[in-house]
Amino acid sequence: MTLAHRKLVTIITESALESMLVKDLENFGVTGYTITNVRGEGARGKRKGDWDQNRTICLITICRSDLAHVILDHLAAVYFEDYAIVAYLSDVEVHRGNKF
Amino acid sequence: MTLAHRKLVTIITESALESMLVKDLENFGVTGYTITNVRGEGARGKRKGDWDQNRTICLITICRSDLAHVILDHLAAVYFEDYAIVAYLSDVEVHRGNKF
Amino acid sequence: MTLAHRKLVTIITESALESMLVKDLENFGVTGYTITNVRGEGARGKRKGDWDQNRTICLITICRSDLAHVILDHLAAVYFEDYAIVAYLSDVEVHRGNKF
Amino acid sequence: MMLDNLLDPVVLCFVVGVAAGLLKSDLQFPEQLYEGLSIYLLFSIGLKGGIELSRAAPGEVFVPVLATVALGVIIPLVAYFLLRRLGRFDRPNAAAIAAHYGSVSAVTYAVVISYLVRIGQSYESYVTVLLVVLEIPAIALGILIARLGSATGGVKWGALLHEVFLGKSVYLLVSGLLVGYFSGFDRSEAVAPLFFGLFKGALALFLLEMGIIASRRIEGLRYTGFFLVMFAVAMPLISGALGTVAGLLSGLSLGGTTVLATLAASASYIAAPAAMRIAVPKANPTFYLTAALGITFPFNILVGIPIYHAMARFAHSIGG
Amino acid sequence: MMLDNLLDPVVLCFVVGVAAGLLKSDLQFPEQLYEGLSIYLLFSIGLKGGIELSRAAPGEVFVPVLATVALGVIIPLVAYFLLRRLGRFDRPNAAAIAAHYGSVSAVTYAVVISYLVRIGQSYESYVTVLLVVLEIPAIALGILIARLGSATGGVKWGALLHEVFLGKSVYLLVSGLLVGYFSGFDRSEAVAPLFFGLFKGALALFLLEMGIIASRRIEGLRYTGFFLVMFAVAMPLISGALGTVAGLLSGLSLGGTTVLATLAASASYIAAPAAMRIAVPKANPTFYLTAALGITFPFNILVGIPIYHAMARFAHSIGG
Amino acid sequence: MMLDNLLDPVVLCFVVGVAAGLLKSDLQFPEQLYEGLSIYLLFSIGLKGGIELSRAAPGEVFVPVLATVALGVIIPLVAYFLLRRLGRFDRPNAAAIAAHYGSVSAVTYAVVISYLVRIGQSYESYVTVLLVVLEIPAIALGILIARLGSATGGVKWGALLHEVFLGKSVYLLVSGLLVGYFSGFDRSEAVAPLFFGLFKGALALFLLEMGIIASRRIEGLRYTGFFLVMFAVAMPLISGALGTVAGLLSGLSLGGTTVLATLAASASYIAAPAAMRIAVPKANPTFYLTAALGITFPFNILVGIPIYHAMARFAHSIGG
Ligand SMILES: Nc1ncnc2c1ncn2[C@@H]1O[C@H](COP(=O)(O)O)[C@@H](O)[C@H]1O
Ligand SMILES: Nc1ncnc2c1ncn2[C@@H]1O[C@H](COP(=O)(O)O)[C@@H](O)[C@H]1O
Ligand SMILES: Nc1ncnc2c1ncn2[C@@H]1O[C@H](COP(=O)(O)O)[C@@H](O)[C@H]1O
Ligand code: NA
Ligand code: NA
Ligand code: NA
Repeated sequence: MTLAHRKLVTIITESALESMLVKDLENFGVTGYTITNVRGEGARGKRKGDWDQNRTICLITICRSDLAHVILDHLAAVYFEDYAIVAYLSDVEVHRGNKF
Repeated sequence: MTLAHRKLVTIITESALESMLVKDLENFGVTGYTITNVRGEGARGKRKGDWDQNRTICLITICRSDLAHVILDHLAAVYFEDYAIVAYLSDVEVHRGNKF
Repeated sequence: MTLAHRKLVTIITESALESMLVKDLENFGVTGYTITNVRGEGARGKRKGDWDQNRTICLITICRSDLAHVILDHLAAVYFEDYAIVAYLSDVEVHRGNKF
Repeated sequence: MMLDNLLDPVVLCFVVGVAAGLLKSDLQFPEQLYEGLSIYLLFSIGLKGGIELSRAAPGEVFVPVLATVALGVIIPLVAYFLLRRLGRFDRPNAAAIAAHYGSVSAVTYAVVISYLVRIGQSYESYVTVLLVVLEIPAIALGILIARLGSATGGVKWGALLHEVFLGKSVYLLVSGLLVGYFSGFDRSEAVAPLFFGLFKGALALFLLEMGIIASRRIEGLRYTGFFLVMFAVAMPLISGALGTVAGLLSGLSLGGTTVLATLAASASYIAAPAAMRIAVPKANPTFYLTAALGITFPFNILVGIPIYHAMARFAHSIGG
Repeated sequence: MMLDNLLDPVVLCFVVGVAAGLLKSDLQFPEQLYEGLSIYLLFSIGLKGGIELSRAAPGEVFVPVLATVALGVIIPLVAYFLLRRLGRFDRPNAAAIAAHYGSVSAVTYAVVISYLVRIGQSYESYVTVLLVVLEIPAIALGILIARLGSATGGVKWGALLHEVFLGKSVYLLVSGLLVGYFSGFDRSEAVAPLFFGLFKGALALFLLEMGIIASRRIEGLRYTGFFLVMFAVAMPLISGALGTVAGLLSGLSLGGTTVLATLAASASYIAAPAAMRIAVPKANPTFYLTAALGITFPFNILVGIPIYHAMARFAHSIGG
Repeated sequence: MMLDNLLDPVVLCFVVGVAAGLLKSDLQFPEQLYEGLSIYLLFSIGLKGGIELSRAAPGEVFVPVLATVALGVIIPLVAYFLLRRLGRFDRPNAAAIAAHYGSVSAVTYAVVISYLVRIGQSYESYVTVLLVVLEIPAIALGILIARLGSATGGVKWGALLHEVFLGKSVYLLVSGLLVGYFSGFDRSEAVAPLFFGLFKGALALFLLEMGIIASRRIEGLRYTGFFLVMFAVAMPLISGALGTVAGLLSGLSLGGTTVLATLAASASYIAAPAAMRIAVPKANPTFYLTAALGITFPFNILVGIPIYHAMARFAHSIGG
C-alpha cells in the first residue's frame, strides 16, 4: 500500500508543562500524541527525574508538515525562553494518511 | 565508515498486544526490537497507563525497507481495525548493515 | 522560521554503560542528551529489564552531522564487540541551530 | 448499616479517590505502586485462604465448590441473555460483558471480608477457594459464546487457558493458597505482620487509587447508553440473589453466604478484560470496563455489600 | 539535646542520604518508590490528624488557625522584602522564593512530631490542621506579587486554585483528614498498623532519599550567590521566631508552639515549586530549590527543630 | 530437616516463583518494586546488624573478620583454579566467575538468618559485619586476575573502588550498620515495626520475584555447558566447607559458623556482576549469571542452608 508522508514533532521538556502542552496541541487540532517519561541533561542542567521538580517528558505527535511548523513556532514563542525544552521535527511515513 | 540505510518501524499500541506483536516480528525474521512504556491519546481515547487495561507500549524495530513495508501491511490487516494502534516508518543509518 | 538540519544519534544499550557513555558524550562536546529506560531483544538475548543486570537504556543526542559520525565510530570501536548495543543516526530539523 | 459501611476507612478512601477523579485532582498513584499493591493484596488473600484451608476438613469444601461452578456458568448466561435481548448488544460485546459479570473482583472480595470481620460475622475458612473457582469459568464461557459461529478461525485454547490460569491474578491467588496451605499457621507467623497486619491499611490505600481509576471510567458513560448503566446496577443484584440461593443450598453459613453472594455480584476487572481484549477483539472495552469498573464496582463497595448481607440474612431466616 | 536529635534514626538516615549524594554513590530510590512513600506519608499525616480532630473540641482550633493564616501572609512579605532590598533579587525571583518560605514542608512537620513524641512532649491534637492551613496562602500571595504590574496577561486564578487545592500534597492531607475525622478512632484501628505503626520507619527511609536529593541541590550553590545561602539559614530562624510568637499569642501549649514555629520555619518543596513553575515562569528554579531544599530543609532537620523547641520553651517561660 | 526447610513460607515463595518462570506465567514484579524491596532488605539487614553491634564487645569481632577476609581471598583463587584447569575457561571468564563465588549474596544471608531464628539457633550479633567484609575482596581480586597481562591499559582503580564501595548494595548495608550502631536499640524502637516486623514477609515476597528471575536464567544453561552446572553445585559445597573451617578456627559458635559457611557458599549477583560488566567486559555475563543466579542461588535456598548447618554441627562436634 502507498504510504503518506507526515512530520513527527518531538518535544523534550519539564513534566510541569505536560498539561499545558497537551491543551495547546489539542487546540491546534492534532489527532493524538504519545508521552514517555525520560531524563537528561542540557543547557539548564541535569534532570535526573528523581523527584517531582526534576521530571522530564518526551512528547511526540504525528501531523501534517504545515501544522508541525506552526506547533514548533508556537513552542519557540511561548516556552523556549523560560523552560528546559528541546523540540525537533523528523519525517515519517504512515499508512492511514487521513488519521493524522 | 560508510553507513547502511535501514527503516525504523515504530508501533504505538495497547500493551495487551505486546506478546502477539513480538511473535509476529520474530516470524517475520527481524533481528531485534526495543520496547518503551508510554502513554497517550488518540482516536480511541485517553490511555493514561494508570492501570492494566490502559497501558500503551512503543515498539521499534530496525530492518530492511522491504521487510518494514511487509510488517506495516501486516499490522494494518490484522490490528488496525480493532485496536488502539499507530504505526509509522522512518529512515535511519546504521553501522553494521548485516546486523539488521 | 527556517530550521537547521542536525543528526539525531540513538544508542540502545545495557544500562551498565550509562555513566561511561555520558562521559564520552560530554568529552565529545554534545550540548545535551536524553535517556529512556527500555527493554528489548537482540543478538545478545532478551533484556526484560526485570533486574539490575538486565536493564537497557535508549540514549539520544542531537548534534552536527560530523560529530554524529565521530560518535558512532567511537561507539563501534569501543563498545560494539563486548556489549549489547545498537546505534543509529537519523535526520532532524531544529529551531535554534546554535543550541546543538 | 448502610451508613455504618460508608464510614469504614476502606470505603471512605474509595470515596475520596472517586472525588479526586471527579474533581480532576492531579493525584495519581504511580503505576508500579498500583501494581505492587495489587500483587500484595492478591497474594495475601491467597495466603490467608491457604492457611485457613490447612485447618479445614477437606470434604466440607466440595459442595460449595460445585455450587460456585454452577454460578460461574449460570450468571454469564443470564447476563448474555439480558444483554442480547433487552440491550440489543451484538454477540461479541454481549459475550464479553457477560464474562466480566460471571467472573469476580478480588478487591470486592477483600472488602466484603473486611466488612464481615468488622461486624463480627464469622464465615467458612475456605471461601478463598470459592473466589479462585469463580474467577475462570465465565471467562472461558464468554470466549466460547463470542466465537461460536464467528468466522475468525478457531480459538487458540491452549494460549487462552495459559493466559487465564497463569495470568497474574489467578497465579498469585493460587500461589498464596499453596504457600499458606503447605507452610500452615505456625510457620507463617513470622510473615503475618506483613501479609495480615497491614492488609486492611493496604486495601484502603488501594481503594483510594481504585476510586480515581473508577471515576475516570465514568466518562465512558457518554458512549455506553442508558441500558448498560441499568444493567450494571441490576445485574449484581440478580447475581447477588443467585449467589445467596447457591450459598443457602450448599449449606454455607450466614457469613459464607454473604461472601458467595458478593462474589457472584462482583464483576471482574483484571482477568476478564485481559482475556477479552485478546480473545474477543471485536468487543469494545469501553462497554465492559465502564460497566464493570465504572458502575458495578463502586455500587458494590458503597451499597452492594450491606445489601447482599441483608439478602443472606433474609434467606437464612426463611430457609435456614 | 542537639546531639540527641542527631542520633535519632530518622535524622541519621538523612545524614547517610546526604553522604551518599556527596560521595556520588549510585544509590538512588526508584522514582515511584519516592512517590509511593510521599503518598503514604502525606495520607498518614492527614489520617492521624483527622482521627485526633474527631476527638477535639471544635471551637479550640479557631484562634490558632487565624494566627496561622496571619503567619502565612506575614512571612512571605518579610521574605520578599529581605530578598528585594538586601538580596537585590528581581520581582519574580523574590516573590517565588518568598512563597516557598511562607508555605510549609510536610516532611519537616513529620520530623518535628516524631521529635516531640520521642522526648515525651505533648501537643494539641489539631496541629495537622495548621499544617494544611499554612500550605496555601503564601503560594497565592507569591503569585499575586509576582504578577502585579507584570505585562504577561492576568493570572488564571481558576487554574491556579485548582492546581494548589487539588494538587497531590494538599489533596492527600485533606483526604486523610476527612477519612480520619469521619471514620474516627475505633473504625480506624484495623488500618493503624500500616498508617501509624510503620510511620516512623517509612519517614526514616524517605529521609534517606531526601538526603540524596537535597545534597544534589547543593551544586546549585555555585549559581545562587552568598546572599541566598545566608537567607536560607536566617529566614527559618526569623519565621521560627514569628511562629513561636504566634503560637504563644494564640494560646498553644509548649508542644503546639514548637510545631507552629517549625511549620513557620519550614520551606515548601512540593506544592510551592509546582505552582511557581507554572505561574511564575520567569523565576529561576535553581534559586528557590537550592534555598528551600538544599539548605533550609537540611538545616531544619539537623539543627532547626531543637532550636525552635528551645525558642518555644523560652517564650513559654517568659510569656506563659 | 530438609523438608522442614522447604515448608518455610520464604522458601515456598521461592518455589512458586520458580514455577511461575518455568510455566511462563506473565507474573512479574514491576522493576521498581523489585528495587524498592531490595533497598528495604539491604538497609534492614544493615540496621539490625548495627543495633546488635552497638551492644557487642568491640574486640570480639576481630578474629572472625580476619578469617572472613582470608575466605574472600582463598575462595576466588580456588574457584579460578578449578575454572581454568578443569573447566578450560579463558582468563576473563574464569576470573569473573571466581569473583562472584568469592563475594556474597545478601539475600542468601537473610534466608540463613531466618532459618536459624526459626529453628531457635543463636549466632553472634556481629555476623552482618562479616557479610559486608566478604562482599568486596573477591571482586577486587577477580578484576586484578582478569587484568594481569591483559593489553587493555591499566585498571582504573579509583573508579572501581568507588563503584564497589559506593555501589548500592554495599552502601545500603554500611549505612544501615552505621545508623543502627549510632542510634542504638532504644532509639530504634519506633522504626522497628517497619524494618524488623515486616522483614520476613518482605523477604518472602522478594524471593517470589527472585524465583521468577532465577528461573529465567536457566535458559542460559544451553550456552554454558555441563561443566559450569557441576561447578555451580560443587563450588558452594567447597566454599561452605572452607567457611565452616574458618568459622570453627576463628571461634564462632555453631550458629555463627553456619552463617559464615553460608556466606562463603553464596555467590554474589548484585555487586559482582555490576563490577565485572564494566571492569572485565570480555567475560560473558551469561556464564556468571547463569551459574551464580540460575543454579547456585536456588541450590543454596532450597537445600544448601541445611547442609551448611549440618557441616557446622559436624565440625563443632568433632572440633569444638
Ligand atoms: N543535544 C541534545 N540532544 C538530546 N536531548 C537534549 C539535548 N539538549 C537537551 N536535551 C534534552 O532536553 C532537555 C532540556 O534541555 P535544555 O533546555 O537544554 O536544558 C534536557 O534535559 C535533555 O533531556
Ligand atoms: N497523531 C498521533 N501522534 C502521536 N501518537 C499518536 C497519534 N495518534 C495516536 N497516537 C498514539 O497511538 C495510540 C493509539 O492511537 P488510536 O488508535 O488513535 O487511539 C494513542 O494512545 C497514542 O499513544
Ligand atoms: N533490529 C533491532 N531493532 C530495534 N532494536 C534492536 C534491534 N536489535 C537490537 N535491538 C536493541 O538493542 C539491544 C542490544 O542488541 P544486541 O546487541 O543485538 O543484543 C537489544 O536488547 C534491543 O533492545
Ligand atoms: Na460475578
Ligand atoms: Na514556612
Ligand atoms: Na561466597
